[in-house]
Amino acid sequence: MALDKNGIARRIAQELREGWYVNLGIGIPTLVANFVPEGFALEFQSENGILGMGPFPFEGEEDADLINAGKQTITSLPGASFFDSATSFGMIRARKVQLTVLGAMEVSDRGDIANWKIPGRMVKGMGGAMDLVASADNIIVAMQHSNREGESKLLSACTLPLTGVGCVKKVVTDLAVLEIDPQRGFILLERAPGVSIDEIIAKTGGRLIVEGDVPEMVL
Amino acid sequence: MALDKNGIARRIAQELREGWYVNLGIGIPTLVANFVPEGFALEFQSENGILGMGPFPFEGEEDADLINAGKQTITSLPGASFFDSATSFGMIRARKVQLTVLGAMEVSDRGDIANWKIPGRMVKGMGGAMDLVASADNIIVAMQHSNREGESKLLSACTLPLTGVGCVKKVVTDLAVLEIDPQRGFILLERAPGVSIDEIIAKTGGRLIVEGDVPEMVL
Amino acid sequence: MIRKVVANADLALDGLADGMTLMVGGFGLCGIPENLIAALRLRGSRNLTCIANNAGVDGFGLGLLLESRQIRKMISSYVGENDEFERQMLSGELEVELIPQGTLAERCRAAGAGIPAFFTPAGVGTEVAEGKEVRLFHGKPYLMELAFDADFALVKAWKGDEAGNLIFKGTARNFNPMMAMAGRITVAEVEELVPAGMLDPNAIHVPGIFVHRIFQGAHYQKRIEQRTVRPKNTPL
Amino acid sequence: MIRKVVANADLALDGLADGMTLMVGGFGLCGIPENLIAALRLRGSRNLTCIANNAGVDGFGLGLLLESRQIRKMISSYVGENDEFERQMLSGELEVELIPQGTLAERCRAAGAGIPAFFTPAGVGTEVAEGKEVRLFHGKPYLMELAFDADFALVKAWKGDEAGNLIFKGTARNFNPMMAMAGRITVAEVEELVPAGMLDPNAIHVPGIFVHRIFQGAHYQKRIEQRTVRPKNTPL
Repeated sequence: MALDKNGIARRIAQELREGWYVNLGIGIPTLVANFVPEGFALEFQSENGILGMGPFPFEGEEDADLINAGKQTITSLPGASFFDSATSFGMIRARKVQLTVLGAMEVSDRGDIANWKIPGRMVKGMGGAMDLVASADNIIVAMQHSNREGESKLLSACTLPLTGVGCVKKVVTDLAVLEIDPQRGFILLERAPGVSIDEIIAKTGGRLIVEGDVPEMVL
Repeated sequence: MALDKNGIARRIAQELREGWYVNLGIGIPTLVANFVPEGFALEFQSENGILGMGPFPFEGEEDADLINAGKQTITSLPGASFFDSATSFGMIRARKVQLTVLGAMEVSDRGDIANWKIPGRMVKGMGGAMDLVASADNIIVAMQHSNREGESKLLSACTLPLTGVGCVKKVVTDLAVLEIDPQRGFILLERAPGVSIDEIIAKTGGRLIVEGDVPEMVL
Repeated sequence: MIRKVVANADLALDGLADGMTLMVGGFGLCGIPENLIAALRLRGSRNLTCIANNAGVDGFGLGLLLESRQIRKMISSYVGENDEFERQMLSGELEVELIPQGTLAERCRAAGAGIPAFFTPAGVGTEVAEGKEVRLFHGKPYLMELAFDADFALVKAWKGDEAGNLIFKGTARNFNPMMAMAGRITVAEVEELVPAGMLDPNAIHVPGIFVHRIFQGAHYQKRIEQRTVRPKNTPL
Repeated sequence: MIRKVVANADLALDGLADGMTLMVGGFGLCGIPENLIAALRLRGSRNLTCIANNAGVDGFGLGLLLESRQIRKMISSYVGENDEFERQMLSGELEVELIPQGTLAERCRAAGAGIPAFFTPAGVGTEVAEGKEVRLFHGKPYLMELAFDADFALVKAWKGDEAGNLIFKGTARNFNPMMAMAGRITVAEVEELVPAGMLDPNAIHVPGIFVHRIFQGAHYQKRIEQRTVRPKNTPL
């Protein structure tokens, strides 16, 4: 059965490693924070200027001066720091953030990503996404395998304007975990519980490599 | 009579304006701070990271963590701030400092300055001088009119390696105050008390413009 | 000490003229100069170019200046959540230039640091790269980006002193420090204005040299865009 | 929280090898990492390239590593006040690259901000410009300068916490923050190390993400190079 959003987030949380600074994008990526094991040595960075971001505040304790990049009220944990936007993107460009999790509209089998603009529709802007994808060594995309029209979002080439080129390392969808090898394409690592390889093949545009037994995710 | 070092500093202090941030180099320039009228609204910047620099500390109150660019112990005044070297040179390059006073080995009649290197001798480095002269809108050089060999330090072209090109606006020496017009040369504005125009002409290399009555300095 | 205090927001905007380019601090509605935006609306200056990460919301923040048609062009990284903005943009009344957020921040910082241009990887291979110089360093492509040039910077800080020194709180810092450094005339409104000597000189975020005018703002609304909470007694 | 604490200076230098490039914080003897320099001397690593504004004095600061012949090359802005330095430089044992102080600072900052190159006016028309690209912006010439690349950055702060956050005091800040941001491995020694949560998150000068190892130093000498005082009872 295909994963729901929390399932995707839960699977991505398995990719986290102690000692990492992690930037979570808006949407499904934000949910990843809910699945960090207690006491795990990890810090969340939000590009509007905080390291050591904590959970949402208790009701009545919201602080208008303390938000994340999705403009949600947040808290800070012991050891947190605040800084300006230039310093924030400085640490992003200097590759001090070990993992970035982003949503996407399309991902290509070479690791290109499109997630900011649909021609003909109102364009809201790229925010920090272009800086993040141009700089991160480790980018995981969290998204649905197909769009609302049932078309694959994993393609041989993005049709929408790009956010970044050859930068996505891994994609976690409602159906599968895929690694991107720019030479070979999407390499199927894991299937969602009960999802068949055939279904994934049918729903994946772009080159898909299926090698040996592809295990089910263990959530 | 030619001015002593304090006389040069005193004359330069007359150039100060309220509302200015001022950077004083090592040597005679440092003495300028002693001649600021009380209550004058002006702040001294030192490029190692302080705005609002105060006088030397009282004996026994020296703080090893509080020095100026000449590595002398200093104090800070109310309204002071400390910052890192990148921010410090940021404000210098962005022309937030209204006046820089520097010593020099040679100045040319086009406003070039040489003050960091004598070929064949031990070279200590340019420190912040190249950043300062490349960025300041208003640079006053404080120096002796002649070197120890009696040769003019005001030349048609510098013979020593340059610190900056076409940047000096004014020179105050033991003999004279001169403005630099890159088209015309050194324009004699004032004579030190009792110093004759002839002496200044004799001791100045480079183009010297003497127009009308050249008044004596009023100190 | 050089005193930077002005009496109010209106006097702080002296010299701000039609057609000028302004930087306006804030991220979403967090850390925006509420008093200066209100004063600018009363002042009625028109054909403004605004460099600001976002464009406010309907009826608040820069949304107020969009309503009154004072903004000709926005230079931002993200401009959602604003119907009037969308209407003006789609109708062509408003010009919009979208640039990556880190590039926006660094172009402000460059202006305040006297760096005319720098290289960044953001936007390589995308339409952001169109018309820009691409250069390889260590085999990787980067775009050359230019420092901004702003007539006025309007920023908001938590605390400030008479000498113009500024301290920010939490994530309300965001773009405010670099914009403060970048403005040809920088105006700061603060929640609390104190005499010189009351702020720890080690704790200053923006040295007063960058701030030309400062005043204590009033009636801060500090609206929250996305109020997200967890019920009390929830385990962390 | 990611804990960065190591037991001592020696462990903090783990992995530092012969031939590496180091950044070393401080301006003159103000804000230098005394414990790390001492540990590095004991460690005996050789053929080092040091990026540091100055080269210490005879018998203190980087002078200690010059004495023991551990430094092959200095990249600095000003290197006076050191006889052993002068001897090694004139004899050709020591390579010296002198660069403008603001360029030194900005090349560190660029490294820590992921900016591979930038333009500065410092040095245009001088021998510093030799071999460098000159480009006009708004009709004025600038030099292109590159970010530094350092294997280790050794810095010294006043206070730090377990998460690696740093706070500096007075003008001992100088080059330390940018070097902390620039090191591939950044080691910080602090006068006072406190648990996470004890430092005001608004007052942090270097966020812990930039610091890989931190420890509390001991026996600080904090020598003064130019003790200048005025007698008591002197009017200001």
